[in-house]
Amino acid sequence: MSEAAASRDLPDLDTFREEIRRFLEAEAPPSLRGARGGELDGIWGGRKERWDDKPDRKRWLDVMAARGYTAPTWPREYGGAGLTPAHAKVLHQEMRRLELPPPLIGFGLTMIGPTLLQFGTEEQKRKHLPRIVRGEIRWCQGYSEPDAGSDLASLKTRAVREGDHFIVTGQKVWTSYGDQADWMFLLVRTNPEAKKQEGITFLLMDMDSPGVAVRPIKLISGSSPFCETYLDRVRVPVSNVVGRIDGGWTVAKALLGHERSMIADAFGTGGGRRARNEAETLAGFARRYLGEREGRLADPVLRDRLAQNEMDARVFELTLQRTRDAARAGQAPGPEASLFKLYGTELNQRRQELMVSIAGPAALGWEGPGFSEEELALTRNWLRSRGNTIEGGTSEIQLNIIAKRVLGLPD
Amino acid sequence: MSEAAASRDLPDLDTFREEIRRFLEAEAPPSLRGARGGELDGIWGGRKERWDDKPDRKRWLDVMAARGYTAPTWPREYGGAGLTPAHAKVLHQEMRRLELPPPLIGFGLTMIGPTLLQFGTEEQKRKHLPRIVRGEIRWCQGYSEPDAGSDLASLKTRAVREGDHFIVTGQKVWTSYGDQADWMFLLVRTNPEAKKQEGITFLLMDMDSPGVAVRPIKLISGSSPFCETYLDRVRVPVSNVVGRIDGGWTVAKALLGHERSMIADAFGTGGGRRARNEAETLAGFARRYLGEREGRLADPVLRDRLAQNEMDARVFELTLQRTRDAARAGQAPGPEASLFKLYGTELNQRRQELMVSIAGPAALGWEGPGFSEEELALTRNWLRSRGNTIEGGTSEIQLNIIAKRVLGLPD
Amino acid sequence: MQLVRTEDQELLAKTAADFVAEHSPLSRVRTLRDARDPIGYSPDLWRQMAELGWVGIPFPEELGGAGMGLSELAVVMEELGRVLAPEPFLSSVLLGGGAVMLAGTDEQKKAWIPEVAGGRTQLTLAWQEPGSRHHLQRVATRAEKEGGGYRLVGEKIQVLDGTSADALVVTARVSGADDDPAGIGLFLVRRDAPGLVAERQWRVDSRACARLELRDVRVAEEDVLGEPGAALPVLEEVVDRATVGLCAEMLGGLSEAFDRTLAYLKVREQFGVPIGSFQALKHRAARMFVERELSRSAVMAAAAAMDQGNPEARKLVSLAKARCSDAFVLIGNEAIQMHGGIGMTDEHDIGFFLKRARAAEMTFGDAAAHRDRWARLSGY
Amino acid sequence: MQLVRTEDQELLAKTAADFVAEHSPLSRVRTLRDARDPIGYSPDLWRQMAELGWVGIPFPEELGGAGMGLSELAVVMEELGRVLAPEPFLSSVLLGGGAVMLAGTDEQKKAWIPEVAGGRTQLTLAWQEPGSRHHLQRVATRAEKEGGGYRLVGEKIQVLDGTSADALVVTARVSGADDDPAGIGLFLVRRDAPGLVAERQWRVDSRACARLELRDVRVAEEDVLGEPGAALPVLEEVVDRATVGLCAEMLGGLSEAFDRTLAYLKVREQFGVPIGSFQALKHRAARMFVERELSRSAVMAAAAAMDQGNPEARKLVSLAKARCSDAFVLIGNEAIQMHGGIGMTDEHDIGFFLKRARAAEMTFGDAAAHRDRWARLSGY
Repeated sequence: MSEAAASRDLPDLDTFREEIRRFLEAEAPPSLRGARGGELDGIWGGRKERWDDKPDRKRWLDVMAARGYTAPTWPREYGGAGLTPAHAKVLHQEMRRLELPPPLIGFGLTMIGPTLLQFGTEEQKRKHLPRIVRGEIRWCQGYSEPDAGSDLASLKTRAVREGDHFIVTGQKVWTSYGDQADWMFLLVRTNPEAKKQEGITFLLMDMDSPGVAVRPIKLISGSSPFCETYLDRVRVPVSNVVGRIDGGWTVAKALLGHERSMIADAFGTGGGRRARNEAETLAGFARRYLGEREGRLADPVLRDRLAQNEMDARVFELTLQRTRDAARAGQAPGPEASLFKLYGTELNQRRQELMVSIAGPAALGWEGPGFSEEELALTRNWLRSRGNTIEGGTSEIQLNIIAKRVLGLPD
Repeated sequence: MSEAAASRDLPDLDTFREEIRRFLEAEAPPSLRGARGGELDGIWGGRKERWDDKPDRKRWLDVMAARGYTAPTWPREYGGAGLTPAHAKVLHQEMRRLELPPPLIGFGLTMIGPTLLQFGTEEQKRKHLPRIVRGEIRWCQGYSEPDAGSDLASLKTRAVREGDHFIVTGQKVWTSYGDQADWMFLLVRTNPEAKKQEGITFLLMDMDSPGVAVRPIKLISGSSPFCETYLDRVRVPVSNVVGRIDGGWTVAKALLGHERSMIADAFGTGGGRRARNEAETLAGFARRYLGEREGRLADPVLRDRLAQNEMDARVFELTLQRTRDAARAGQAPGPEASLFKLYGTELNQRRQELMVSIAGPAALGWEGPGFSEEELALTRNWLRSRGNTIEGGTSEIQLNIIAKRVLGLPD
Repeated sequence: MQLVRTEDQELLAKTAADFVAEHSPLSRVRTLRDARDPIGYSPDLWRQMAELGWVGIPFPEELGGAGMGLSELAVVMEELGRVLAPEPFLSSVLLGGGAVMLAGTDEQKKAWIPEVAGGRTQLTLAWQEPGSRHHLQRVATRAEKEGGGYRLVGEKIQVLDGTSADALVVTARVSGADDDPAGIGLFLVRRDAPGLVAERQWRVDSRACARLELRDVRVAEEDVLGEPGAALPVLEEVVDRATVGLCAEMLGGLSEAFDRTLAYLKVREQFGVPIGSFQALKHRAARMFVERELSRSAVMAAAAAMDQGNPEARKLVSLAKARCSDAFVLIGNEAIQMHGGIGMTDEHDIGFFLKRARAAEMTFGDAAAHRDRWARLSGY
Repeated sequence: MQLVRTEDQELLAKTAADFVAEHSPLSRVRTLRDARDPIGYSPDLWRQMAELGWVGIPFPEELGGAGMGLSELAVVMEELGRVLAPEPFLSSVLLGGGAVMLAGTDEQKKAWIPEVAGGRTQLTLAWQEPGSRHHLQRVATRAEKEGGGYRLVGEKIQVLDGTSADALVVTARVSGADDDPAGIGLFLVRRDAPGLVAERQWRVDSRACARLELRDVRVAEEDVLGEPGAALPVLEEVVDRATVGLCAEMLGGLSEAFDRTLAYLKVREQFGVPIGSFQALKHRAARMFVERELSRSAVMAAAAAMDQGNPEARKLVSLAKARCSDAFVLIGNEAIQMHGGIGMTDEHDIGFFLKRARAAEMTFGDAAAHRDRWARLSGY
């Protein structure tokens, strides 16, 4: 069903809003209202999810999935709700009004789902998309490899064809929630003779396949959702290839586009608003450690840095808003996603460093005693923030992209 | 005469010190004692010098030149004093004791002289060195060209041989004191077919030759000692080639070595000490514009920047001292000239910017009224300092050199 | 608050860009400077700008203006800022005209604004004094009551377009110590007032300024603006509005300096390749691009907030001024560095941008001053 | 002041480097951390270091030391700092031992120093309290006179090697408000003193620290160090000397982090070439090199000045601490960034340097605190 067809079936926006309102009032578990719905609290679903102690979340997922509202704009035949963007916006507004968390989050919805809609076979779409919508399968991403890093296309994981299967051997790294996921979408090298980007294939792989081993990665800041995934002669049906064999780079790049807009989003509305809310508490934080003098924060040099940081956060938020406003007005967006990735991550690093400077020796804790929970989190957050300018495309890569694609500087 | 031979003729250091002391007491014009002897006050000599209103300077030059003390370590047969470095140091110490200015300064002594001693023919040495020692000829350097910049070897000035002469046509830029100089040493392209560095020849040229035109360059900070030099079919005898025809790059590089050590020197003892003396007055300067509060400089943020700047200057000075101490102890010098050029120039820029920040709107003057002489100088010095990281090898070039030669990073 | 230009604003920008391209090359600044032009701008171009309606943009229609906002004025001033155009928008429209609009009586407005909006009369504001830095309340000039009017004694410096203005709004103190927030008044002084000596000042950016001596200058009752003694809040509002205009000019200037440098990076060759292919320069260029984009957001937000009376407006003005100051100086410095030796010569135009960057930075408070104001306004 | 190592110092550096290479890999830090080792260092290595004479370096020969200076100790601590070696030079030799040397009577020195210099007894200094930051005079712990001795009540935090020390020099206040420069005393508290509770603290850099509770801890007359109430100048001197040692450690750490990163830049390939061939990284590496060189000069000068009683010594200590703090954090950050993802893993060693950089920065005052002290000492 085309979007136009879907929209013909839909009530007008005001009527739709009324319906949604009634539906949510009736079906949304009251215990979830007012929740903030950040990543840690998110409902990820999947085979490994244990719902025992959270029946309300399960019910919330189920009632929303039944109407396709976990993937509101996906076509109805694949389990989505077939909403227009305008209708989907109404849905989100009404959920936000009740402060309801998303009924489902994860890479299925944000990354592999849109990719399958664009590149998947009919069979792949019918098999995977409804299970994503219902939260039955949780996905992870198998792109990065230990020796590849910023040079993604230099990946080495090999897939050798044997009849109807590929035999996959290699190692993936930085697999977020690899230990929680049921399926992985991954890039493998199917033609080692071809030029770097040309011998790569995009595969879907069940994590329960024999030969898959997952090991969580500890970071300098402590435990993390990242994993290493070892693949030892894993058999993957050829029917699990998305796009063309040896043509995976096109699919991979499109998916990276989804990922970038997701990151930009994270540093976008959410990130911007978060930055602002935190800014409102940062002065309070500083006051506790530095005290006041003549009604002002006592340390004028740190005060200057604090103002700088708050102002950087505010102008960043304004720039995100400007991009959205321009897009809404149908104008070409000025600043690029690379700008947001670059500036947002560095801003967060400067903020963490500032907080460490403010807390002074109290920012040195790793575990109790003698440090408050907040202080211990401060240390970990500061260390964790060092990764922001590496993951999801290093700052160096973002600068390269801006220089080349935005400014047109020569190679 | 070899240095060893020279040193055999010389009295021991204590006796020599006595002699010098007596000589200086007797011959150094009392009016010059206590002078600071900076570049602007320097005695440059040359055919265009007008001595009328400064007979003492002329006498000081003459008595020193007569003994070869203007070029103390040069061999006696070329007009120098043939002193060992140890004896030369005694001479300088005694001059410093009476706060006497150098009897002569200029590119003859520091650049072309040492180069001729290394590469010149016997005829060239006999012709040019004594005239340098006596301050009769003032030299300038013709290296830079408008299109060359950091890529010195891409110079385009052509020299075509016609019998015993080269016919030189082209343009030189950034010729310091080109309008004051009598002779120029310059690089010309004699073989346009050869690889970039291989077709270059090092020439000596009389600035009075027909076809030479000099035009002073105005900078963003106002007038400057720099000139553009236009060369229109200037005839230069082939006997004025230093080193091999087409082999000038070797000579040029050696001379650049002399230049770098001169710049390092400028940012060295002199620069370091100057930085320190200025630091002692910087707080006073700041106090005038910002005032005091509770016995301290009133603006704590600028106070922090001021301390940072003073501390940067001090640690720079200590690093210069460490290099000298290591050299004296016969150890390999750690930091390189490039480090001093890079850091010294940026330090000066930060200092100028700080002074502008301190003076605020008072730093905006170009000419009176309403601005003090000091304020007007501040504006000009700030603007002039922007050139520090460009002239004598840009900061980018220094960073390249450090990365390649010191750190061994690959191309 | 929408951070996107309306179609009308886009049209205005286009008109301004076309006008600038046709009539106002950057070389005008050099010509006026080298001629030591006493007024430092082109009355002919000013008249044309008035005819285009730009001079009247922020004034109400009933007073001869266009009834538009700072957002529209910012669009025009950005384009003019690209070529460092010296016409007196800042001084006459925003400072002098702004003071009359915000502090004047209906009679005063009727007497002055239509003339100002039409570009026929030129005003300015004289607030800065030796040592006052960016502190608006530091006023040593005294105003003594005399009959229905006042007698002014003092010195003002760096008064924008102070030698060409037909009348000057002068801050002077009717009571209190030199640093007292209370006690400040605004007084309209006509150019031919006895006792007023205006002397042209020559600044690094060659923007026309004047030093004023006020030697017992008499101000008649009808030329007193607002309540003498209570002018500081109005003065702050006037300067905040002017700051938005200045930021728009700065945005234009830093954008132009960046564009010219970017173009140079693409054509200038060293070691056989364009210098823009060197990664270190690429990364620095990308950082400048980021600063330009952030500056643009800040300027648009400040203008919109002022137009809408947003309670956060003053903070956003400080945000814009701090950001544009730092970005303009950064880009001004990098522009020269990346141009290399030629960038240091007076013959090349790129140096004009750094000079203007510094002058603009020091006008209405530098970045540090506005960070401090942000902190105060945020309660810390 | 000569800023060049003597031959003896070079020899000492060589010996220390060889020892480190043989006995003290960086992995020791990890092993001790993962084992949650209660004392956090190797008593066996400490004994060997004492036998090599390093522990006694700054103590007089007549008290069992080597009669050398901070310059020599700095040479050794720099080499140990390269591998973040956790042995208690800072706590026992410079802080605890330093306090006894500078404040103690001849009897006290004779009783303690030979044991400390021989590595058989371990001291430390307990000065930091919750909220005291880097302010030495902020002491809330009270010392009440009781007979010839004192009774101590209070809390101390981040006491270096505080759970393994045989005795702790504790700062406590005999009079005055919590922030008063006067009224501070130094008291030797033995580990087994009733009322002393020492609890191991776990810091980000895994350097062993303790939180102390002093619940009516009695200090006998012979364990009072110096004149109670007048300790601040001595305390400052002790901490300044320790700061030089810490800076030497930091110099070692930042040098090692730089060297490892430089090596990685040469071998790690991306896009078919070593990443060290990218100009942007080259330039940043060159900047790190400059910072390392400047840091080295500052540390050598501070040590020499302290050894010679140079009147500028305190300023030079602040210079070194500010410089090393900024340089170590810069290099620690860049080291991780240039290592990329692998640098963020706990499995890779490079992260240890950034953790130590922060911990060292926050010990004895960060860069901003020392800039402020430089300004005060310079009279502004």
